[in-house]
Amino acid sequence: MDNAVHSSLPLWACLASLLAAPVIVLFRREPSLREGATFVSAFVKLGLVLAMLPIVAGGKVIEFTLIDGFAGINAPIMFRVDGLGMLFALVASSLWIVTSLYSIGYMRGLHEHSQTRFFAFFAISLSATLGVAFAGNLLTLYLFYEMLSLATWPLVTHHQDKEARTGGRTYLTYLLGTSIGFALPALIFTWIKSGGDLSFGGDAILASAGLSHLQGLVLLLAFAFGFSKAGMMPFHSWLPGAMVAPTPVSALLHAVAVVKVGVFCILRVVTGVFGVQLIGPGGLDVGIVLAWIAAFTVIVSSLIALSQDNLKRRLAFSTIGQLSYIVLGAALATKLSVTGSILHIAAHAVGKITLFFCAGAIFVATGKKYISQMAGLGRTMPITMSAFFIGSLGVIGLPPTAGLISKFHLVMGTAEAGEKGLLLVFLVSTILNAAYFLPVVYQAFFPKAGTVPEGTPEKFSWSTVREAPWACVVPLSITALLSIILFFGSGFLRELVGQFVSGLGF
Amino acid sequence: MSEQLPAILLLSPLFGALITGLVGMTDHRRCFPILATALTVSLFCAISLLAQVVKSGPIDYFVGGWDPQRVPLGIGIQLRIDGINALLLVVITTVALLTSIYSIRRAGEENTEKTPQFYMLSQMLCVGLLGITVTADAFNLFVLVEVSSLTSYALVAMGSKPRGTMAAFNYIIMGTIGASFYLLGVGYLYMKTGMLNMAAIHQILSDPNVGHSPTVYVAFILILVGVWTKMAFFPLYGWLPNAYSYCPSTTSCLLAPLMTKVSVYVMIRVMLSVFGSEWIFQSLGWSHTVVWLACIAIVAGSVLALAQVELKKMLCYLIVAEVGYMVGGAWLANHWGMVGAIYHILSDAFMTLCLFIAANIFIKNRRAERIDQLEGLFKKMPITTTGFVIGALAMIGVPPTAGFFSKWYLLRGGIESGQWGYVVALLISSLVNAILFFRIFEVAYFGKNPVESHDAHHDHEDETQPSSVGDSTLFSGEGRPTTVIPLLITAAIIVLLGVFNGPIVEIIQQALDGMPVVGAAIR
Amino acid sequence: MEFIQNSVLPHFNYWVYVILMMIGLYAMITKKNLVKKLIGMTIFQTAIILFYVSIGVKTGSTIPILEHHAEEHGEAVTDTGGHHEEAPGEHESHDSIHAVDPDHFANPLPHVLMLTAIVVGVSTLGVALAISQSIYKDFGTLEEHEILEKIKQGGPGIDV
Amino acid sequence: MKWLGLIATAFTGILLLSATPYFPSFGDPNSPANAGVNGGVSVSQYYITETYTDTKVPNIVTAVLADYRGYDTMFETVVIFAAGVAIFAILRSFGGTTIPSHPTAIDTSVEGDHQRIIIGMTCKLIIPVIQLFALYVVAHGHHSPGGGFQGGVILGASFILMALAKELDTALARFSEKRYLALACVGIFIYSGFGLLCVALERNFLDYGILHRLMPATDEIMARSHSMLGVEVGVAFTVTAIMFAIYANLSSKGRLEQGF
Amino acid sequence: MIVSFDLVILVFLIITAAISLRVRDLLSAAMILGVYSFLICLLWAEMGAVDVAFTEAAVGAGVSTVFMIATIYHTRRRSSD
Repeated sequence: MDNAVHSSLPLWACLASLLAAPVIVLFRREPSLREGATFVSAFVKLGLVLAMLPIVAGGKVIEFTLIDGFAGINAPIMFRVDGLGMLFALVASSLWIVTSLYSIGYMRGLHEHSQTRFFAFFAISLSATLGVAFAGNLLTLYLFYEMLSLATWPLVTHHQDKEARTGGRTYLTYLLGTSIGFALPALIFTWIKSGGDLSFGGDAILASAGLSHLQGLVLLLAFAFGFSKAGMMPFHSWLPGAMVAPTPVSALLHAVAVVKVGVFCILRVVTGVFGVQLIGPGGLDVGIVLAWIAAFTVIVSSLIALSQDNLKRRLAFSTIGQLSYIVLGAALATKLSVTGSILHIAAHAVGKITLFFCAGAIFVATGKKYISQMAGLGRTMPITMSAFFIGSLGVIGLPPTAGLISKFHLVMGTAEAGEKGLLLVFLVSTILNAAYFLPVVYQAFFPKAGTVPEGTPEKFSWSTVREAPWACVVPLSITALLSIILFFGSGFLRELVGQFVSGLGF
Repeated sequence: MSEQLPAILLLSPLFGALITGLVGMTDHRRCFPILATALTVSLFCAISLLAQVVKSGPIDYFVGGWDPQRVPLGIGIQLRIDGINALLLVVITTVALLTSIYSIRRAGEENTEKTPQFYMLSQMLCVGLLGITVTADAFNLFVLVEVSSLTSYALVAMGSKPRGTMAAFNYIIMGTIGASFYLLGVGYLYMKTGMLNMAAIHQILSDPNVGHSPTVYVAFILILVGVWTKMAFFPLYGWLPNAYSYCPSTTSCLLAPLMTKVSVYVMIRVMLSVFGSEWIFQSLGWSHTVVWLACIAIVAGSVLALAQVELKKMLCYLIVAEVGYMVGGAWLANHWGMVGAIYHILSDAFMTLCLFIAANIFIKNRRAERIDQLEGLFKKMPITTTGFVIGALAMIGVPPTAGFFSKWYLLRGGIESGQWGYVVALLISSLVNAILFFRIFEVAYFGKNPVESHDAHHDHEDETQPSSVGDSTLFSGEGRPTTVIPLLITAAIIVLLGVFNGPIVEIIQQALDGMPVVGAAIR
Repeated sequence: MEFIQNSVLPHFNYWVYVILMMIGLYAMITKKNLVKKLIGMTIFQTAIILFYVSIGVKTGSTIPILEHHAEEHGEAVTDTGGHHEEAPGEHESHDSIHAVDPDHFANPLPHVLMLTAIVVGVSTLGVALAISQSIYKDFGTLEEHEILEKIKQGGPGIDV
Repeated sequence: MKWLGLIATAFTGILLLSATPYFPSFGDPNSPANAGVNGGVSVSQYYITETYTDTKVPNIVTAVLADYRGYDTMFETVVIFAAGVAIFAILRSFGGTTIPSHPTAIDTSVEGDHQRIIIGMTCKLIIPVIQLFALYVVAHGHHSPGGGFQGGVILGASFILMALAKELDTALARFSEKRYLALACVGIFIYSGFGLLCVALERNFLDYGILHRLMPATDEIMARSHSMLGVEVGVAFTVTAIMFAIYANLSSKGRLEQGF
Repeated sequence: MIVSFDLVILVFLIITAAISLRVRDLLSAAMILGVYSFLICLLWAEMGAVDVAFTEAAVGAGVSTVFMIATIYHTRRRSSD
């Protein structure tokens, strides 16, 4: 490839947090140093990612082969940074900093146990995430995907009680089960069909493999369900189950790492394995099936979210729906819809992390978990609830947040594909999104009489404000702001994504 | 001297055993240095043989100098080392060496008065296994199988557990039946071909007049059943779980990784160099049946493992399932299935070793024989559990461990030959393994009865103070360095073998070029 | 009748070996007494040896020892010592070898193999007997069903 | 179990019998095993015709056993050795309860003593003859049936007879545990030592021919013959020792005192 | 090779094998096994396998019978089947 730059930067970016893990363990007696290590590695990581940004933005890709020895598989462990990976890495590494800050506040605020383990595995998870983002072939992708599943298990089961145990079980059963049961055979089938080529560079792997319609369909679905971190129904229930984890973990799962890795993998499959031509009506026309499954997920999960009283569960189901937007966009395989999908990774990440931070902050400050208890909360926690409002706007897709940009692209892409039914799905789901978020905000600021819990002040005044610790509030403010900034500064992101999308050969 | 390496490879542990017998009788402390020296010499020989094979192709060694330039082939006994068995030699010697490190003090504790005998037997076991691997003579293979079997019967029966002795008796009966069937099969072949040398038999069998005789078919069945008994293939596995779980821990570390694997290698050797894959897959055409048997073995082994409450028993049933992997892979009748089976022999040896060492450390240090007694191990023995986790992940098939890649090749073979049942069985077993091991992880991580609600313990451990797992206590629950170090080395090997599986697979493929796996004719 | 004439009679040794082997195998599998199992094992192994030896039989042949043959040619075989008439000795023996008719001697190879098998058999028997003694020490019986019963009950020293 | 055994046995039997009609006829000199396939090389014919040229040993079985397939035989000896070590490992018990050194169970009666005397005297006469015969069998294995195994077993049997006729202790006094274990090791040492000497002289393992350099006044062929005798002696050592070891352990439950 | 001799021994072999497995007294069983070994040794000698016959006579009929009796002496003489 002529536009490839060889550099070991991706490796170091990936290792930055992995190497931090032993340091974190080493400083287990010195919480400040330990968290210092977390921060240092987080900034180093972001710095390394940013260092790669100009190269990638300049239309080049960075390649680095770590191990070239898998003769039988003919697929080295290699990194390849392109626009898609870059965007994802950028999102993940920048949000990690915020999340670290937040988790320090959260963990200290609640005097959680085993914080060392928590931070160590957090760092390892981030490494795995970046590994996925930078994966240069399907094998590397799979490898880091599995690593992420395993590294997040101790986080999900952090509380080590019965509930955590059940949640952890569901978590691993779904993730490992589907990845071994579906993704691995699909991977091997791809490998055989393509004659031993698994790399993402150049043409899509299966572009000229001569698949039949049925084979293509089965393979695509195997990948889509195999990478069940994307939360497609019917393999979604690990996500609400994993809500037992501490809130920073939920934030990590929902915004930074896990679910995004899932949809990222599906995007990779669509663009890199099949190629958009093959997915679309011009090729095997298999994308539409996936699109409808995603659409189904969107509607159903939104309806379920509407009925949830536990805030975190409501957010979880919202995530499932939002992820399916991304899958849907990818499956439609038009230029605009793929762009929208990729942008939605960033937009949803920023929005959803804000919402989770808010939920966590509310829990830290008041111990409240249920929406019905939150009436009038705007009076005591105005910053948090404002951020919550902005986050909701982002997820619904209203201005002035990044969510609008991505959703706009998605809708336009759907229109481009001429799928009127799916347009309807977008319309309905957006209404549903608004329906499950906005009442929360409305209740918080304008509670109906009689619903306000005792102890809530009658009127807002600064003296009654009892926000969560600053380490919680600052991050959520940052992310809320980020959501707005991304709206106004979306040009850069679009450029980055555009670079990538234009290389797909629409 | 380098052309004498095959002989030295075998003689070194043999002399080690003899010297142990003479010297060690008076002073038990001298046994281990002798053993370690003998095995190191062997390991060195194995590695240089591997290097030679990679560089310049298979090595033929004619014992007694009866080489074909002087006399017809098959007059003397031939040793043949190609890439596959060179790799296996390295694995056998490495495993034996690691186990010997593990046994430094354990052997003395478990058989106080009989330490020299233990070391003698384990060295003779190595002689047997190495000999089985290198020989190219069908009858010589039987003799060496008996060397390894007799020593392993004794190693199993040495323990103090009554059930172990009973298991050893069953092992003897089954082992004798297996070996006798093999011997009978060789007799049938000899009757039809007049030869005992594998290559010579192969040459004669390629003549359809001889090759299609019912006698040869029966010979093949006999050999196959014999070897299957030795490797504990599904319906014939009955002896294995008790024998391996009630024997002394050092024995189980030595036998579990090696015996079944070498038997699988014998099957592959017989298939490829005696009968030839063409004969087996094209004129016999049983590959479907055997692969289905293997599927049953895999599923049955996994399900039985799921039903166990004892850790070692569970691992034993996993061995049964793993044997199914390898038999199935070898019978997929294509190149990749065979590569996968052979690569799995190598990786499974280390995986099993890793798990057995870890399990034995658990049993020794925490008296935890049952799975539910493993609670809280992550805290108490972090290093040992790390080793265990790596072995378990390899067993599940998580990248980048060796277990993932062997499964990968096997799956490729299965998909290419269209044996979907095998593919499904493999995936089911991976999932069952995942359930099995995460059940253990959970117990080890949470404890048996986790706290009811997670509000209860928010204050029970304040991290601002030094955590309860301080430096002084962190490793206090660990086993001795002599037991933990081999475990960690094994774990490292598992990962390295996975990451650098390329060169190894290359060697296997190179060796298979000499005796290509010809697929079934009609599909 | 024809069947017997064509299939059984020319191979009667093989039929008998199969019968003996099956007797042994049946005993190994079904007998409850451990020593009986071992007796079955011995019979099983000797049956295989019988089979091998049968392969090597040639009608009208003699035992595979060349002694008398060498003497015919005037070369005393016992004369192996330090005499150093190498060239003529070599020549002599060469002559004698060319006169050796392979059909005149039984096939020696199965004999060699079976020597090994007999030795292996007795070794296995010894170890098996030792194990049965040690079982008797632990369980006080050699009957398999009683042992299994005791294991199930978990008597003293027997962990279940 | 019974039915399972019956089915398994019947199945195996039918399988084996089904191939029987295709066997070469019993005693057929032209069967593949005896004469090779389609006039190709036959190993056994080679042995019959060429043994004398190659090794100057008239007993073909001995020559094949100790030279052509000497590698097999070495491991066969290792099997025996392993059995001996195995039985030691399984059965041998040290210390524990000491039993009164005089037999009480069998013969305290006068009649028993008489029998003892008769048996004892007979054995006294017969054992030297047996041992002499055993040595003859070992030494004369080149020319007549016999060799290391047979001689070793007979020699071992003579010690067993001694133990049977008198007491185990009597035999052990002549052939103590240390001695027989050492002898077993030495036996294999001799065998593999011959092999290793060949390696040291830059020939393949067990290629005895080269040993003529070490043996005065022999050529390669005679060196083979002599070395075969050497390894047979080694085999005899091991077999003698182990046969007695097995008996000694079995007859005294591993206590090595006061067997029957 | 004398076929009639052969046949007679073979028949006796089967009989002795069956008896030694039927007899409930293990000591008798071991003795009959010795007879069996001796018969088979005769058979081999008659087949021309003198070395094998010699070994079987020494090992099978001799030593292994003694081993077996030594074990039976120290365990139980009666067998349930």
